[in-house]
Amino acid sequence: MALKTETMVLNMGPQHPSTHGVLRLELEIEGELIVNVKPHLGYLHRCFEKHAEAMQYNQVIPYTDRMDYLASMGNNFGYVLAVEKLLGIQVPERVEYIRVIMAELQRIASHCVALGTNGADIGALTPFLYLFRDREYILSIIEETCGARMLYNYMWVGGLSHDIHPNFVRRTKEFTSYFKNTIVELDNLLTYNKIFIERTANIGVLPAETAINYGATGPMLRGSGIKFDLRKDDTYSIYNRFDFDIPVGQGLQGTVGDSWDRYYVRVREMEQSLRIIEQAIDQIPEGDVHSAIPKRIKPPKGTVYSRVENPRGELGYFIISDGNTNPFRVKVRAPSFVNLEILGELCKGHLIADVIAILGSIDIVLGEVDR
Amino acid sequence: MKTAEEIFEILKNELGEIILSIDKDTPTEPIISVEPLKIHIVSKFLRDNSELQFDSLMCLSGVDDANGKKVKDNEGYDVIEGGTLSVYYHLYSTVLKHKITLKVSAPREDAKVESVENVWKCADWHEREAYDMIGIKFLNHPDLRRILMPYDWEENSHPLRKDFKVPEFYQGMKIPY
Amino acid sequence: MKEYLKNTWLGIYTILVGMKITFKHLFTPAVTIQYPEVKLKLPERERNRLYVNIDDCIGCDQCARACPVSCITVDTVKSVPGEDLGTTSNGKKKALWVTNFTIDFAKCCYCQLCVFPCPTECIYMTDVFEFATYERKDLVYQFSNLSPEEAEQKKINFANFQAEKEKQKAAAAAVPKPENPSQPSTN
Amino acid sequence: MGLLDKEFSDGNIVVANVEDLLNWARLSSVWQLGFGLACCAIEMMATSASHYDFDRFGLIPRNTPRQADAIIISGTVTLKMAIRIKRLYEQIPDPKYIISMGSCANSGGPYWEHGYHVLKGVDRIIPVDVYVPGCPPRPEALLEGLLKLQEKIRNESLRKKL
Repeated sequence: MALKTETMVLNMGPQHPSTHGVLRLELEIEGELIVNVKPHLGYLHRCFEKHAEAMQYNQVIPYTDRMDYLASMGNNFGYVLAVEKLLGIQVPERVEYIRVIMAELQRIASHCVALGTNGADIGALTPFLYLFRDREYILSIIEETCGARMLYNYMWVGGLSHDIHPNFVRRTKEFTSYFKNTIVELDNLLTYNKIFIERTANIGVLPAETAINYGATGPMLRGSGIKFDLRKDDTYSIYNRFDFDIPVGQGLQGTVGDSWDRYYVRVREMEQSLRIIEQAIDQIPEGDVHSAIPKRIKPPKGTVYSRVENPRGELGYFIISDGNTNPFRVKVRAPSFVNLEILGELCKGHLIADVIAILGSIDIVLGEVDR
Repeated sequence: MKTAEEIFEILKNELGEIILSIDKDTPTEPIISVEPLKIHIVSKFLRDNSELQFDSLMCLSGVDDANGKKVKDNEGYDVIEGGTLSVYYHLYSTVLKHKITLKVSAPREDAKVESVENVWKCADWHEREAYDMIGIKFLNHPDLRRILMPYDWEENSHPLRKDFKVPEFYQGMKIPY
Repeated sequence: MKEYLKNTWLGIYTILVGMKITFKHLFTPAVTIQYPEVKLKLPERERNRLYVNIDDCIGCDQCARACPVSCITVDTVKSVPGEDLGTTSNGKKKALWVTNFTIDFAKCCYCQLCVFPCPTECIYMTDVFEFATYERKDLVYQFSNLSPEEAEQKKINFANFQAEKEKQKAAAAAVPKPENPSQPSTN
Repeated sequence: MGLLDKEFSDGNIVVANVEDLLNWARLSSVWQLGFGLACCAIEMMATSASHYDFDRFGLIPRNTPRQADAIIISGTVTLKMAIRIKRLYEQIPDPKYIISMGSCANSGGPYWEHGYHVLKGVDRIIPVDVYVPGCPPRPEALLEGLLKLQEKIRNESLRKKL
């Protein structure tokens, strides 16, 4: 037992089937146990912040799409809210409702990928296929309205690029009633699958204290049992009008804050998103979505920090304006960037195979980590 | 729940000289300026004081203020001399639900700011990023390396500075279009 | 031991539950689109390859300025009096020869920002997405209907016209005027 | 396949060029190196998932370059990643094919102007066979690019790669 052996360094990524993009991990292992994890980022550093300084305010929006490319609507939402705050614009009711519905649809689509790949990494490929099928459904609804499948450039400062398609309301309603079935299926197929539970329960436990100190947000923080959701706690847009719950990890299959809890929170969050959509879809008021779009965006000097609840957590935009048509500085507080920082802490003492399960449950998008 | 003015009063009473001023003119939140080499004392106070309880650091951003003089260097490129680099700290209390923005400014040529990594763990990567992008050195940071740019990127070349010049080649690959 | 057996049983049971679901899906219609044979009908707002109706283009350069990527290049030459360029379909008078209107689809990010500012609605997104090529230069599309020679000719025409105007101006300036004797025209 | 229908008219003997046969075998099993870079990788995943299913064309993702025939460069190639891509490319046994998917891989895309850390087109480090435009390309567009690649392989000769 007292035999001390040298630790070994194992490289994982950037080309690796289950690193969710181009992340490189340097694993220091002792036998099968992880001693230390050193993430190396920057393999997808696309200079967003530099671009934002060279663009006009409305031209930045297509670039925000490309950060968290699984939740482009959320990214647009955060950015336009920040600029609107700086400009002091009030957007029409109709725009607010459509934005919320779009953001929630996108949240479901994003969680579909997150859950699907989390399962697929561990070895359950079937849910991946089913969830991608349903994601296509959402994408086709959104595509009908704004013309693109993934990177929408849909929300503009003060409004939207297009009004919703005439079919939108009907198809969204169809989708919400259809998707409930999928969640039940997913629960049976993966959530309560014994093998999946064995792989994720009690793995990568994140205590609440650590989570807050590390700045974790989103399902990561809620998985640790803290009821914190910006939609409720620091409410923005019109989220205070809707009735929804914040699912938190309860440790149903293991300890509170393990990988399974984070997975579980995402599943339950999809249900809550459906609830929001169902409430909002019937209330969309009539109106013009272009009426509040300013001709020329030239905010006064000042700074703004605005944050929204993206599928991955708190997405913050810190914008400094020097009174020009271009932003002086845009800093993005990306949720994945902060959440990924905890990986080293979570993996310590686990087996190599668990790194994948933990990484899948953190649900990072490298476009956002590296920007 | 406290407003920024109240927080500023508490800080001023408790810590005195370290807290420089409060800027209320911004359209959104007021910004409290702090001495750069004492920021860790302020942060520890903000986190541990029972009236404030700022337990989470939302965002830490390095900014090139570009308020110095523009001069031509010997190759004819514009470089900025003098002025300051700043770091903004956006804090939030998950218990009391109030926010505050802190700001520190350090001279551009030798920007040194005390690290707050031992107060909020998440500052670790944010500070590395600020070092990488802007070139602010964080004193007492455990592992101040580049984070997004390659480790062998040119010394003293920090992309988000306003006078950053894109190098022609990196490891034999042409960078400009 | 009991725990072990229980776990094994649970493992088998939950897999069977999953199997039941996948079995049920055997009888649902397949969602796969048999792509080259069957093509999905795309919605009318589809954002794919840009198209420029050059007959309607007045060469105002608005799209190029709106483009965040700068993938649109518009070069124009002023027409000389006497040349009739016609009007656009919504009645705007054209005054510029568009000698070069290129869009580099290898750079385009399909964001549609160029479509909205166009005063004559001549640039729009179509649903054509199948234009993969073997060469990158084939992705640079030229929309101007002037051939390079014609464009060159227009440039020369305009230069000639300009020179003519200069000459006239110079001639006018050369005529001595009592109030303002020597003011050479600089443009 | 076009190749076989003609030759079956009389008798059970298939006569074919070695070239055609080889090309046919190659084009019907283009195994790709499964790795994603950025946004386009999600569309690539969507192409491999239920709705588009590129397995129909013999495109199977392999996780190691040594078993692969093709790479789909799906996304922005940064300078840091370019070195790895070059290394992966060199590990693929010949013949190898590259599909450059999306604007970023084609020419740096939206990042060509100010992207100090973006390689402006993957063809600066490795030879590209097919450029698929789009940002990101629709799954159908990727499939079309794949069909174009198959077309290219079909016309290949043993002596030199077209």
